[in-house]
Amino acid sequence: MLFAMLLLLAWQIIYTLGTGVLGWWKSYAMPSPLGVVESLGKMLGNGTLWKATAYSLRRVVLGFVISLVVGTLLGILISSSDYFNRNLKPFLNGVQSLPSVCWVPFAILWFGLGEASILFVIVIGSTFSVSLAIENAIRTVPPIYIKAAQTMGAGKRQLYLSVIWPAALPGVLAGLKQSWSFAWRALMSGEVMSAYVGLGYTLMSGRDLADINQVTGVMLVIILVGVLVDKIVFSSLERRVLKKRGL
Amino acid sequence: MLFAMLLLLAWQIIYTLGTGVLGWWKSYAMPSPLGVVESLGKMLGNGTLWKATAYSLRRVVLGFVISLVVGTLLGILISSSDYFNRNLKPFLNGVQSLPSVCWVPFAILWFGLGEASILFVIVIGSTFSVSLAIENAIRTVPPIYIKAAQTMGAGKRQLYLSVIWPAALPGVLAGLKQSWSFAWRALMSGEVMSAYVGLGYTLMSGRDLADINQVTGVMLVIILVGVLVDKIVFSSLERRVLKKRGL
Amino acid sequence: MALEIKNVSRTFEGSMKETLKDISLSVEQGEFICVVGPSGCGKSTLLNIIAGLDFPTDGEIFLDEKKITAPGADRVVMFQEHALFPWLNVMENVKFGMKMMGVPKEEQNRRAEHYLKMVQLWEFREYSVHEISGGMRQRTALARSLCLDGPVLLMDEPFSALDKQTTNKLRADLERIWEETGKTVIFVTHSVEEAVFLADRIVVLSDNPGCIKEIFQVGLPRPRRNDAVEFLEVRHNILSCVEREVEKFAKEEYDHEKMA
Amino acid sequence: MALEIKNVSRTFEGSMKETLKDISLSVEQGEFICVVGPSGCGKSTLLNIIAGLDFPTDGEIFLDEKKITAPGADRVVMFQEHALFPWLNVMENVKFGMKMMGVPKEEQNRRAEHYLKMVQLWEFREYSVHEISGGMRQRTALARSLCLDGPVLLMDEPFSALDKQTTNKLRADLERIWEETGKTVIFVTHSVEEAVFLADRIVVLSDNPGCIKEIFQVGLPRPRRNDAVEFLEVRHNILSCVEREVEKFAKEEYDHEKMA
Amino acid sequence: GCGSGKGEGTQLRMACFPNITHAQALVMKNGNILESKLGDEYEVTWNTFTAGSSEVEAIFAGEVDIGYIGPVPAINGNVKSEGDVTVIANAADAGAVLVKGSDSDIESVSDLAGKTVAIPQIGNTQHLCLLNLLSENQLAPVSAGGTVEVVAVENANLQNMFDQGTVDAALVPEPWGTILTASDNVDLLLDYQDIYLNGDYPVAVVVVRNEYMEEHPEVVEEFLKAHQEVTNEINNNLESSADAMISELEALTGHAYEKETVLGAFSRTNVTTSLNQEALYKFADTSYEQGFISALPEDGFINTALSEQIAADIGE
Ligand SMILES: Nc1ncnc2c1ncn2[C@@H]1O[C@H](COP(=O)(O)OP(=O)(O)OP(=O)(O)O)[C@@H](O)[C@H]1O
Ligand SMILES: Nc1ncnc2c1ncn2[C@@H]1O[C@H](COP(=O)(O)OP(=O)(O)OP(=O)(O)O)[C@@H](O)[C@H]1O
Ligand SMILES: [Mg+2]
Ligand SMILES: [Mg+2]
Repeated sequence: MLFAMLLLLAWQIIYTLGTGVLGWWKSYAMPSPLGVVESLGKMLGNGTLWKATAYSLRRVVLGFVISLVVGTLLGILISSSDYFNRNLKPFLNGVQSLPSVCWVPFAILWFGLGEASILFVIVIGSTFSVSLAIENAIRTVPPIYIKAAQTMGAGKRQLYLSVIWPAALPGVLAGLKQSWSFAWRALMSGEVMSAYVGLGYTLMSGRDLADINQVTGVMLVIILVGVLVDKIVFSSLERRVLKKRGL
Repeated sequence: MLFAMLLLLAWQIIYTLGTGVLGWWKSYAMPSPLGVVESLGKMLGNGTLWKATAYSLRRVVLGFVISLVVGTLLGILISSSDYFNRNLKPFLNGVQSLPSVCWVPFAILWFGLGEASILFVIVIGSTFSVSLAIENAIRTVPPIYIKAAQTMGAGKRQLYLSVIWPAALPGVLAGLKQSWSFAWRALMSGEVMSAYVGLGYTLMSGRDLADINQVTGVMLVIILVGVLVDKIVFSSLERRVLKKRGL
Repeated sequence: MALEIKNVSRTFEGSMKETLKDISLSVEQGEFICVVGPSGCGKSTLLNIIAGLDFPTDGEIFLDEKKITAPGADRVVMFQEHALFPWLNVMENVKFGMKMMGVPKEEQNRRAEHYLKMVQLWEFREYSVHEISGGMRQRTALARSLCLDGPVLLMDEPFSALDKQTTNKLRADLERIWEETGKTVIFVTHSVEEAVFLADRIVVLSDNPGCIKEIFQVGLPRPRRNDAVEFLEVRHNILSCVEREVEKFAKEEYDHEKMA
Repeated sequence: MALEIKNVSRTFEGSMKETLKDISLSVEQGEFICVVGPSGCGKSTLLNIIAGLDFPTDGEIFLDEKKITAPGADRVVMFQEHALFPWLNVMENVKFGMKMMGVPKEEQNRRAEHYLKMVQLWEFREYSVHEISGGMRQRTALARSLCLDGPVLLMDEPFSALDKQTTNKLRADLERIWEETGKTVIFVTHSVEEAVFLADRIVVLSDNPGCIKEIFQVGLPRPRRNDAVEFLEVRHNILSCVEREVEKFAKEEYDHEKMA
Repeated sequence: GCGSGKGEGTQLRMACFPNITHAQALVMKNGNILESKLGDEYEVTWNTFTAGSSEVEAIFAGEVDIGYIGPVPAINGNVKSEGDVTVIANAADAGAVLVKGSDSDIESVSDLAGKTVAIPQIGNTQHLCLLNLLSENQLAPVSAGGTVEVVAVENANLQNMFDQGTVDAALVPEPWGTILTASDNVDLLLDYQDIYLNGDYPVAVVVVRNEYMEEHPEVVEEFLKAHQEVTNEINNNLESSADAMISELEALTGHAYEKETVLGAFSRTNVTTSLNQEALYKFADTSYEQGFISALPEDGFINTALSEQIAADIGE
């Protein structure tokens, strides 16, 4: 909290100095804390912000869940076979580098305009990141754990569920955080594609209207959602996972 | 290689079936291997592709290197203090979720139209990912290593250089792969901002012109670069790092 | 189950020399075999190969006529380095193997309690692995492997981190369990006394390359007492055999040093 | 360096009982102290606190009048679990500490070679940690800690994974080094025989809570022989003291079991 | 911003889109016309943008001095900067058509009830035109309680969507009208002159940063002269101008247009420097009513006096 306050103060000071005394920037080119608050207030007042956030969250959560499932399976596939590991993994890394926006034509072609399209963009934007995270975490599981479980008669499925999964968990969590960010970014591209409600759409219309305060307001909302998700999901999970292991 | 060939074949078959016999798609809506090759050939012939790739690679490498430095320092900062860890880390996760495109106005405002601006977008798009990767890898370093080094008189700096860094390396590498993807994606947004040469720019102009073959061609180049970077840098580094540890 | 080790050799890639060379041994159903030898001679490697976790570069191993190719719950292993799962607590670690083998829940609890009490860790059942001492980890691993109740038990220095008194108790417990269940046990130890106390036969491995130097039949009646004259005599015989082995090894190193 | 342990207690969070309770001990410069006690009684914890890696919840420790608050190279530690760095090979691991302390390169090589030969691992100097056996890891850790040549040496069961013959050799080496350098040594072991062989004084810890039960002055002249009558006598005294301790512990557990 | 550097070389930083509605810019850039007109002591740089928003951001940041831009971003820029951006000339009029899927039963605008109509971007020129068309035909978008579903779709994706039947009609700028109507699945519904004000409305205008205008009126004047001359050139020699545009577009995008497409597009676009100010103000009003902008443009938003003067001097 204190930290956020300090940031805010610094921002106001830079704004005041930069647009006023020093004349570095035009006041309309740089967001001001007050302007952003006003813009947020307006969007909250007429309900757009709630709606946009709710829509975006639903999309990103749904998309991320699909990515988790698909990405995990793919990750397991690559880590289970040396052949796939050598051939498929670098490819995934390449595909992951593609900007989400270049999937848009394909999304429209295959899924038309609408939620399915947006979901596709999210899924394709984060799945491979999930796979890479899973694959890497699996590969760094100390072999002694796997050996131990094997000698206790663990089958392939049990090995994954009871040993590899928990052993890889800390690494997986770290990777999933990044995948979550990828999902958000893909969401933005997806929402711009077919204009409906959504934070990405609000952001882009802010840009189209040259309203830097609205852009910044939406950015803050995205950051806030990110912070909350991190605190509620990732950080708390991580803390629990690491504490148990004495890390 | 064989793998790539098979993919190509599958693609051609789907294309032929989908646009011809089954009539799912119009031939201009779906990229065809032949069309893509033609488009690539044209771009290679007039030199745009080489130039675009060279420019993009230079930008992304430079940006990524800056991200590495800044992100590493930030990552060490967060992992060294509990205060920053609790306050700054979730914030970074939020910022990382922002689409690169929303940094564009700020890039223009602060850095003008040009290489510096593009670099800024790349750096801000991947730095926090680097930090999160570093922070997480550092936090999962087994405490016994740190303890051992401390009892041998390792100072703070030595501890980081000789123990924490090598111990965290496998995790860091996994994270950096994702950061590298972030850098590429940010590059695309940066290049679209102020049109110069570059793969992102070529991609976007292909899109604007509904030239699906050009879009796909550029996508293939991006994937190829990703594959090569993965093979040459990440995978080989990883293999070396993990082999030494018997993983 | 009977175990047939046939001309097993093992050379690691990148290593200049053979770690195991031409090891052959027939172990009968219900036999208690101890393996002793200098540090680094290949005892753990041999155990790993029997467990199916490592493979011989030459030779084969048969378990009741069936060739060993993979690890399995018929050969329970207790590793030299405890190999407990850090994300489970003591009790969960002990129950892990039983879960894998589909032992019913109640039976799991019953056995876990029984063996945790035997290794004197019942009180600590809810501790995390990082919260217990080295010896406690070893005892947890022991409880885990005994719980599994497999027909073959492969143990790699299971008492190395324990004090004499605890060791004595657990050694006796192990002997009792073995007598009651008729398991086949391969037991690696660096204590000749322990070997004489427990083994039907003692295999002395030599180093460089690791091959069987001698196999002693310990004919002493059980329960054995380590202050009985016969005991001391057998111990002495084996000790001197092992000692020569170690000395040879030490001398080699020494020669090296002189030459260097 | 002299070490003054003053009323040290340690209770872990989440643990119901005190692990160490009111430990006080004055160690003179150059003294060789052995700590024995049942598994889990707090030996490693005490060593960690002296090393500055753990902190007492009560009490203080002084090293030459200076309060210990952090780890430092004046107290070299050899951990119970080898704590070698998996990204370095044997030689690099041994040289690591010297590097940290800024020992000149040549001197590093000289000492590393000397101690690696002493622990008979010179041949294996380029092996990775995962390529050497448990006992070899322990010996590498021993070489690493001896290389550092600190005034205080804290050793946690340094020979537990080694066979008797290797142990005997290294024990004698350690004694010689200690005599030559006048280090202060705190040596945790679970072998009373080893303690009697090495120690000036033996501290017997009791369990539950871990406190000092008795301190024995071992008055035997050096070099000691473990078959001398006086040796056996001292050993017997201490053993019976420790035994009572372990039995008490075992009985408690037993009572628990009966009650449960 | 960094201001416009004075000193040995005065800078002129131009902006345009790689888009044929910015015809004058393409021809100018292709022939280095500004450079030769201004001479050596002036340094001319061209920045190309693919979105009006980026161009406005660049103008706000003081990185662009004179820009070709759509009327709506021009209005936004003026409103948001409280008057720091001025429209100084027109560039092109009309240049948009309403198309429909061939299979659809749409015969007139009033048939759009219950259909899905695509526009390139929310709040842009075509969107405003469509809203006007709808209200003239007593229709309204779903978002305003009506029956017409208005969706923003990138032009490049329209062909697909017509094929799939996900959109029924679209109001598209050139050259997309030409490209789409050339395919089997799309037909013309309303031609360019029937969209709005008989085609007398701007689709691209020229804006200047006021600061720059104050510091370098001479440069702005030279530019406007070039702008007028090039406009005349295009109108007089469409064929050769089209070649110049095609080659410039290819240099910028790597994609070569068919000459037919370009000529087709110009048959629906009126390249002219004279601005129907009323149309621009009407756009602003509609934007304001629709809530796309928060205020109306400042006085002095349009200042075409110089441009008109030059047009009179040089002749149209
Ligand atoms: N982090 C911790 N949290 C809770 N309890 C702990 C923690 N670390 C150690 N203990 C407890 O402290 C006690 C003493 O542990 P310690 O490792 O000092 O024993 P030890 O005497 O070295 O035993 P061993 O001979 O088996 O190595 C044990 O009962 C252990 O459970
Ligand atoms: N992965 C490997 N690569 C190369 N050499 C190896 C590898 N694993 C083991 N070795 C070598 O094999 C030999 C035997 O190792 P092993 O662990 O079987 O010894 P051990 O008899 O169990 O010794 P200890 O009593 O010290 O545990 C050692 O010299 C070791 O260096
Ligand atoms: Mg071993
Ligand atoms: Mg201990």
